[in-house]
Amino acid sequence: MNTILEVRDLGISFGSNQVLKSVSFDLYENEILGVIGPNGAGKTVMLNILSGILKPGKGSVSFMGRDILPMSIVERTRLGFGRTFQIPRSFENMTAYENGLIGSVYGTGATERAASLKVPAILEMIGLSDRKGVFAGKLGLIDRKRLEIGVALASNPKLLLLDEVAGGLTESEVSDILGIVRGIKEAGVSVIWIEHVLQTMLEGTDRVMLLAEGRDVVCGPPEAVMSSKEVETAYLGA
Amino acid sequence: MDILLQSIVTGVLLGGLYAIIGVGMSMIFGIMRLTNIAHGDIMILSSFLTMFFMQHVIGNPVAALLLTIAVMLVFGFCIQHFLINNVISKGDEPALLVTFGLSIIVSNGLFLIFGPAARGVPTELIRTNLINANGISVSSMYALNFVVAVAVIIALSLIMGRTSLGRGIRAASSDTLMSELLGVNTKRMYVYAMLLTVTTASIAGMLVGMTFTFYPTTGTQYLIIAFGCVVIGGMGSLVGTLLGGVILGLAQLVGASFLGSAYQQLIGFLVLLVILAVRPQGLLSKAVRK
Amino acid sequence: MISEKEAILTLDGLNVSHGDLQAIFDVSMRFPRGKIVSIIGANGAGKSTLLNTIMGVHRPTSGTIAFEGRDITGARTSGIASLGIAMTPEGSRVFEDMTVTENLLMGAYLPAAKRKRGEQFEKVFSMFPMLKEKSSQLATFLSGGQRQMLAIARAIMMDPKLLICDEVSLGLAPVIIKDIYRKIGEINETGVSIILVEQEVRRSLQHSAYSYVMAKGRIVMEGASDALPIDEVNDAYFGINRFA
Amino acid sequence: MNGIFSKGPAGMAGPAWHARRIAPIAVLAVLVSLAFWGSDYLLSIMILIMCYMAIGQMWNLLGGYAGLVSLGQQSFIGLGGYTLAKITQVYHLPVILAFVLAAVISVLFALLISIPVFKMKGVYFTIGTWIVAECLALFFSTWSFSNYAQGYTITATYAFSTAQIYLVALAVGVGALIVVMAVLRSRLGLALMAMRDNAAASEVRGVEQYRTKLKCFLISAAVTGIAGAALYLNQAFIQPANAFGISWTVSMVFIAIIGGMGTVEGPIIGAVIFVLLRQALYNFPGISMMLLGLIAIAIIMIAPRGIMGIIRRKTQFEIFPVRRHPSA
Repeated sequence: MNTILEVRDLGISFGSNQVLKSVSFDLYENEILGVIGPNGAGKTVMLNILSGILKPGKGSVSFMGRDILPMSIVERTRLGFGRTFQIPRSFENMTAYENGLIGSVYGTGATERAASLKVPAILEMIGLSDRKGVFAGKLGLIDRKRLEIGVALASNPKLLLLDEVAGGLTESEVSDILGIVRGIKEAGVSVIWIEHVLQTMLEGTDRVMLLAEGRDVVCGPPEAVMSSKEVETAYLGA
Repeated sequence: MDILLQSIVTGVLLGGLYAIIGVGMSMIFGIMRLTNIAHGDIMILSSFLTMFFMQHVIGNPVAALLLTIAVMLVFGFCIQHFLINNVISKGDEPALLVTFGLSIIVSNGLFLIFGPAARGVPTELIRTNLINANGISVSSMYALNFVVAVAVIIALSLIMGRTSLGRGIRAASSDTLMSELLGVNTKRMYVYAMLLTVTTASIAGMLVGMTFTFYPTTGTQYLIIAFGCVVIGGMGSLVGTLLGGVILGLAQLVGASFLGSAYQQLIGFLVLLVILAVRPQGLLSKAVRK
Repeated sequence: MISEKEAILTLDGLNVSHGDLQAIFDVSMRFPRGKIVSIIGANGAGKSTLLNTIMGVHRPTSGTIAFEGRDITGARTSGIASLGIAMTPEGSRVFEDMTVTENLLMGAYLPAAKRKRGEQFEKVFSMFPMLKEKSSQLATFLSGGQRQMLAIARAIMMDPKLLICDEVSLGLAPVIIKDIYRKIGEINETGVSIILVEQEVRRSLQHSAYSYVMAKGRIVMEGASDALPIDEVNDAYFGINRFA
Repeated sequence: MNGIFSKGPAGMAGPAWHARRIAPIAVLAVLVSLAFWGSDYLLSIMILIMCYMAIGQMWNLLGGYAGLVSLGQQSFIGLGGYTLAKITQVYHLPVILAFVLAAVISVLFALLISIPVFKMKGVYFTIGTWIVAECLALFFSTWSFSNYAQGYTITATYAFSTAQIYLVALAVGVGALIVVMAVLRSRLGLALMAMRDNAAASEVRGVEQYRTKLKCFLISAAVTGIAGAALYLNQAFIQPANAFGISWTVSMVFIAIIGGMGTVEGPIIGAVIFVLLRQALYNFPGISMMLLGLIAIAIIMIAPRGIMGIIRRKTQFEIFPVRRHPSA
């Protein structure tokens, strides 16, 4: 299996607070890697470093053999990074369709005309084609989460970073999302998926990594990680 | 050489005046993250008030200043309580634009009442020299400006650093929710901060009125100077404001001594632009831009 | 069930929404005077929203909140605090650019607390001797555990009747967590009612007299902490049967 | 012109669609015909409305769409005015050349000052742009090339009738509107919409903040420079203190706020109110400005989206649609 993303000894501090101490892992091509860990373990911070919002204090990240740390957020997006946010950051005063256009036009450099041909298909894939003209701010939580994925997909990502896409959703909604993410993987995209709902991780990922107290504690097949002593300790206390 | 030395001395003293103009703006920015565009006009308003009180109510300048402060406190309370407090949580822009509207209202109001003529607060100090030796002269007024500026800035620093009121204001500014959880009414703290600000603006207004002539529209000119002190010194830092004022005053007068007095203001502004572009967080601030 | 009389804080039929999204559904709770009560729930269960609503940060769409029989629904946060409710929010939120002493003085900001300031300082310093040593240091130089202690001490300075601790153990080493819980126990022994909000099930049950379990904005389980079966709480906590 | 005004929502046909296509042409025809039957007084007011609408649109493009609250747009008014004065008065060249050069000089100057002012964020940018304008005012009053503080009387004005100047102003006003519409309907407009909604998220989606904002800054400089030339063609007299005075930007800000920031229709409404109110209180300039200040504050506090915001909330009414719709 080819490694698409190589993360080594990543660390970051805010003041005296060392949020990430040392995180290393590989992501393989066309793989869904789940990242779990209790609140404050540094999961979202890690995603923010990967997508360029935060600069790490130490460590290296290479994406398809290129060092991406010096790159800006926009450069990484153009290179093939897509991401969603825990609290959806859709453009609330724009319609679902316009949100898709942004992802396509500015994520790939396509013309608006080219994008207008592609976006409807993406809305179809995430199940929003009947709500194309609805303002994102008026969409319910599940639809906004879907839209986030759609906008990220519109930029033709090679790597998709998902931050708690299943949080706050009902079980049937979660299975919808699971279906969408599986479809994304089939289209050849690699995924890093952060989630609190462990059940979702068990079903939706190829491998799971536990992040606790700023370190990668265990990483392996979902069932093995979930039933490990380390997860029990991290979540329920020693 | 004497000309240069004279420029340095006058520049430093002028910087004191600039600092007291800027210190209120610095407070408001440091505490509410608000750039008060009306700051210059509020100051000129108090220049007019002091002049008016001295001419028509009471001749004693200190008494007139106290009356001015009293009026300005009411004014400050109103603008903070009724206007700014209601928009401060809606982002930077609305509050900025409210103070912009306020600036227009105050300057045009002054124009309507007092007309376009140049005015001054009468004083003998401007005509006398404290020191006059070896070709160096120090105007009594400039010396007074500097002394008062230093005194006001020390007093403000003490209030902010040592008193319960100052702690409350600082707390409200650094973490609104936490302060509320501790029982601090943060909106009220903002009002107190504005009251401190208009008090310093009143003092600055009187000094400016004694030192220079002023018009209803002069406020904007002093706003840029105030902004300059604040930016050079680092937004929100009181001692920095004094340093900012001195640097600005020095840049103007030393520059003018080389290029001619016509360029005095232009040089000051250019120095300010360069500093804004290179170190927007201020010279003294330790903050690093992200 | 706790009777109306025993309760220091009563929530009745609370519904809270953020815009179009409802976060709290018909929550009713009673917190007995002088006891430690824990609210357990995963991230996103609605605990923070609930606390913020109690403290007047959010306004409920319906329902009432009463403190010592007095309706405080929709009151201003500083007003609620002045009645005697102290909260240490998630992440300690000490004032970074103030010294430890100044932080504590901020705790004694309200007039009633200001009068008893000397006494409270003694109490706090004897409880947390570390703070006395570091009293003139800026809070920004404290470690995570020390900050949390300072946050609790600052709340004690308010001389509260009710102390709400939101996620005090977050990101701290086990030894320090143990220490903090011991202090909370001591505070409770001086007669202060306490609400502990936690993600960690076992610890919550261990340290409280009564527990509520929240999931997806609702109370899904409640009872005396020693009577709640830990496995069932765990299942409720994860919202579903965890490994099914 | 057609292309810009006629793109209705897809699938829209019938009377409404025709109205949308015909109405702007009809309005434009009436405005042009005004030059032949309007009284000089009416025309002189229309000149002001058109010019102020143009500069209001440009401030709105920055403040309402690009998140660049500038208090320094008077730099370009002054540069435009001085270009006109210099070209016609000193070099005796045709007026049309002055308009072209006004745009070119404004853009070049905007490019130059973008180096320092784009390093400034938020309110620093706001005041920084203002200081630039103040520097220009000071510099022009000490510069022999611009005839120091005396400035120029622009005699070229007297070669034109009021109706002719009106037609120039009309071209500037309508031109500004077309530019804004073209920007908002382009890729750039899409980026602006996203940036305004959520700047951080737009960056993650690939919108380059610096470049997007710079484009707007340059476009607005060009049009404001041209409008400055038109305003001074009408005013016939230029001096540094006036040309680079903050009161130009004061009017732009009021026009945008009162009409509705971030709407295309807003500056039109705002300019009409601004000019009419000022004209009605012509003999009491202080009072009209105070009144405008009060109205602006009231609008920020009560209806932050301005008059157009109120109309939109009630009726969904839109003359100049800039939204995207999927093709059927």
